[in-house]
Order: sequence, then structure tokens, then C-alpha cells
Amino acid sequence: MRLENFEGPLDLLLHLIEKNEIDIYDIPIAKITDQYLTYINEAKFLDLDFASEFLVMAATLLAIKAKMLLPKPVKVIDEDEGEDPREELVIRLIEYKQYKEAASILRTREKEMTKVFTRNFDEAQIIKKFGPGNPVENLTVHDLFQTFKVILEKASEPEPIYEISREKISIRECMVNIMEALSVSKKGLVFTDLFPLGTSRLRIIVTFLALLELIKLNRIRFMQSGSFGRIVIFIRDDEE
Amino acid sequence: MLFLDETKAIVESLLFVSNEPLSIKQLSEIININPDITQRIVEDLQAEYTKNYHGFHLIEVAEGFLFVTKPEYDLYIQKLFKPQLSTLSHAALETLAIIAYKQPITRSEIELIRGVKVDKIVNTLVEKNLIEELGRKEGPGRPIVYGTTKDFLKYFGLKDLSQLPSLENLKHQEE
Amino acid sequence: MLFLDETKAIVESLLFVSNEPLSIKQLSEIININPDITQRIVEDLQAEYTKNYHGFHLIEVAEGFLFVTKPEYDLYIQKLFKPQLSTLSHAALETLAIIAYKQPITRSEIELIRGVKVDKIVNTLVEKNLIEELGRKEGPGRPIVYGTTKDFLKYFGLKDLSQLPSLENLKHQEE
Repeated sequence: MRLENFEGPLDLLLHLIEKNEIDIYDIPIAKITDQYLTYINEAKFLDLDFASEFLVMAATLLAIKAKMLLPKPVKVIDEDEGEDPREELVIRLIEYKQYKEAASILRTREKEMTKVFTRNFDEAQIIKKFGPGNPVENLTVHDLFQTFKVILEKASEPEPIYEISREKISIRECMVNIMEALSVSKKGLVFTDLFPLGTSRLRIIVTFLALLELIKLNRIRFMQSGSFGRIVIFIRDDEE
Repeated sequence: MLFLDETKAIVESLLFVSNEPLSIKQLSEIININPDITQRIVEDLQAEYTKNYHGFHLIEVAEGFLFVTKPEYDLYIQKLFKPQLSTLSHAALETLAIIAYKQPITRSEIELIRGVKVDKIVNTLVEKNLIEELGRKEGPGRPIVYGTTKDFLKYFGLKDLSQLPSLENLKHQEE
Repeated sequence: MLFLDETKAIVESLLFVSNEPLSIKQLSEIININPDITQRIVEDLQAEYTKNYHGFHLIEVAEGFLFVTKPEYDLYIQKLFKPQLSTLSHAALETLAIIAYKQPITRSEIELIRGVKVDKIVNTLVEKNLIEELGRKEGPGRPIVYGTTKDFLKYFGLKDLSQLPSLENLKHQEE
């Protein structure tokens, strides 16, 4: 199965869940994330838009995985217990699955309807046969005048302007933010904490690019406690 | 071999979907049956649809057989299609009003006022014979200029364009 | 008052020439008869054309009635037309399903559910006249909201939206 055969990241995840005969309410996130990443690694992305959708999901999976691996703080507050980092993803998957089912029902109906033919009269031909008639039968010259009046009034009004809010993040700004955060916490930053759930797609991508840039500039380094362990980012000291 | 009822149904379905007359030969080839059988079925269908309670019948024209509505119901069919004859969409009315008052006018000048593309609407108005090409404007691209037709005057009961309610009146109303 | 046979013939002739489903209301207005009578005639016609020896029948679809060929004869009709049967892509079907159930819905709401961009697909569906803009949503950017069209109902052979299986049922099938 190639990535192009999937309608999107959710479709791929559902495929993995079905293939592994997994209970959707109890996804073994580490296993699924590994399999998901294998697909991504083997894919040759031609369409960048399409690719970015899959990468965003990869980041989400890694974030969930990290949260689940994180040891519970000692002073845990009771209310926090029972909150499953997978919950939001599960809700999305179940909703998506419903519409996938609905789509397959529509497909069945579509197939039935392609066997059915209607008469296909050329209506223009029929209308021609009946002669031109009066195309403005129900209109008077007054309607014409009123319409033009409204157009003129509209033309003299200033265009309404709506402010559309869009997150503006530059890579530079993001690099500064990461460095500031690193200078405060001597113990480093957990990689996935840079991408809390609900982070906008744009911010995820820009953050990722900022990290790459910082690595290239030798400003930060990464440490990982074994493969699939959590990744921690540190400031690279000048002496190193 | 198909049963006769089924064969009849197939012939009927083919005649039903076709806008062109179908010959005995064509029908026989599609269904892969003896033309004699096809001939008999078509005659059966002709007899059946001649009956009073049917609204259409099967006529034989030069090239074959064709289902058509019975001529006595023309008026009702005309009524069915009539709404399409007479209604002008609001967008079309706006465009017509602009052309009436600002003629001669190019398509892009209309678009400037309405703020949307008007290609289709202009074509529709030309088809309905409400506007026509008056010629071409001097300048880059030599765009076509449009104006209203004689039919436009007729439909709105105007002797000539000077009878359109004037914009001067509009100004005075405003003040 | 028209005789019943004649009225039936008129209803039949109208249904025969129309490419679009006709409602009881439309038919009654054109013929100027009581909708109850129209209803009875339409039911009569439905029963009549169900019979085996007919190649087409009267279905109730998109809030009206439409003569269509019986599905079992599609192979013969394809031989006549050699039509290019194009079906919708899977992505288009998924998007349509979401719009059908959640309308009115914005593009970004669809994207949230599907997890991918839907710009192109939404445009294609609008071009195919399966969905349409219903207006704009209040809020930042005032995004366009979409819903399904009558052609959507016709395309899938649905009488109305209530004929879609309920999402609750889909959920239970899963469990």
C-alpha cells in the first residue's frame, strides 16, 4: 500500500488500526506511531500540501507518545488523573470513520444510479420551438430604474473591510523564542513540549524549521535516552 | 432467448432514452434479436401508446421510431418551460439596467460596476435579444461595446431610450 | 374539468418531457387541478410502469417524480450510447458525505474532519452542481458555508436528505 492510496493521515491511521485489529478506544500509540512513520519514510512526496498533512499528524502522534511516556509527576492532582492524551485523536478518528462509512453508502447509491438513464431533452431546443416570448414579462421600466438606482447607491458606499486574523510567525521569531526558553531551563526542553496539542499547523512547521536552523547554526543540541525515548533539547555551550 | 415481455421492455427503454429515431435494424443489433421480432414489438408499442390515457406516442419518421409527446398537450408543455422563458435573474436585471443607462458600454466596464464577472450574463442577454453588440471601442484590445436592442424597447413598452426614467430625476429625488 | 384519462395523459406528457423531477405542486399548477388528483394519477402511473413489460418507470427523487429507465437494462442502453460513465473520486465522496450530514458547513470545518485540504474538491463539487454556497457564516473572515443541491439528491437517487442513513446507525454498526 502506498501513501497515495490513502485519503489523508486519518485514513492511514484507520488502516493501521484495522490491520492490527486494534481497539480504537485503546490505541497502542507507540506501535501505531512506529508503523505510521514507516509509511511516511517510504513515501515519495510529490505533492507538498499533501505531504504536510501527514507530517502534522506525525508530530501529533509523537506528542501523544511523549505524553504517555512521561512519568506522572509525584505531586499529581487527582483531577488530572484519567485524562488520556489519546482522547482527542480517538474522537477525530471515530468521527472520520463515520463519514467514511457514509461515503461508502453514497458509493453504493451512485453505482445504482449509473445504471439508470433519464431522457435527455435539449431544453434550449424546446424553448426555441415555442418562440422567444417576452423575457422580461414580469418587469417594468420602473424595476429597471430601481435596480440601477440601487447599484449607484451601492457603488458610492465604501467597501466593507473585514479583519481576518491570521497567526503571523516568522522562523526568526521562533528561533529567538526557543533560545530564550532554553536559556531559562538548564535541564533542557522536551522536544514534544514544543508542540502541545492544538498547536496550529503553521506554528508546528515554523517551529520545526526553526529547530533545524538552530542545529545548522550549532546553537542547540539534542539528547535522546535510547531509541524512541524522549528527545531533549539543550543549548550548545560555546566551549563545546 | 429473452422472454417477449423482457424484450419489449428493452426496446421501450432504448426508445425512451433516445432523442433520435431508432431503426428496426439498430434496435435488433443492440438487443441481438431477429428484426421480425423487433418489428412486431415496435408495432405493439405503437398501438399501446396510441391509447387515450397516454401523453406520448411512438411515431415512425424517415429514419426510424421516436417517442414524442402528443401534439394536443403542447400548451401544457409550453407552460412547463415557460418560467424559463420569462424570468430574468436579479444579476441579469442589474446588468441590463447598467447597459440600458450607460450604453455603449464594454464588458469590463460593466464588471467594474458590478464587481463580478458578467460573461455568461451578457451572453444570455444577447441570446434573449435584449442587448446586442454595437461595435468595437477604439483602444487596446478593441473591446466589444454593447447596447440595448429594439426588442428591449418593445418589451418595456418604450418608444425610445429617452423614455427611460432619467437619472436627473434620481438626483433630484435624492436631494 | 378534464376527464381523468386526459388528465393522466397530460401528467404523463409533462413527466416525459422533463429532464428534472417534477413535484406534485408543479404538476398541479401547470394543469390547474387539485393536488389530490395529481397525487392519485402519479401513483397510478408509478404502479403502471412497474409492470414487467415496461422498460422505464416513475421514481420519486429530489422532491419530485422522474421517469428513468429500469436499472436492469443499463447494458443495452450503454450499447446505444457508449457513454463515459465517470464516478466520483473517493475524496469527493468523503467530502460530500461530510457536507450532506453537517450542512451548512465551512471549508475549514470539513478540513478538520478529513485532516486534509479540500479546496480543489470543494470547487469541483460546486462545478458539478452537487453542492452550493448557502451564504456566509458570522465571525472572523465570514467564511462561505456549503450545502448539498437538488442535483445531489438526483445523483444519488434520494427523495430527500432524510433518506440518508443516520449517523447514529453508522456508529452502532461499528460497535
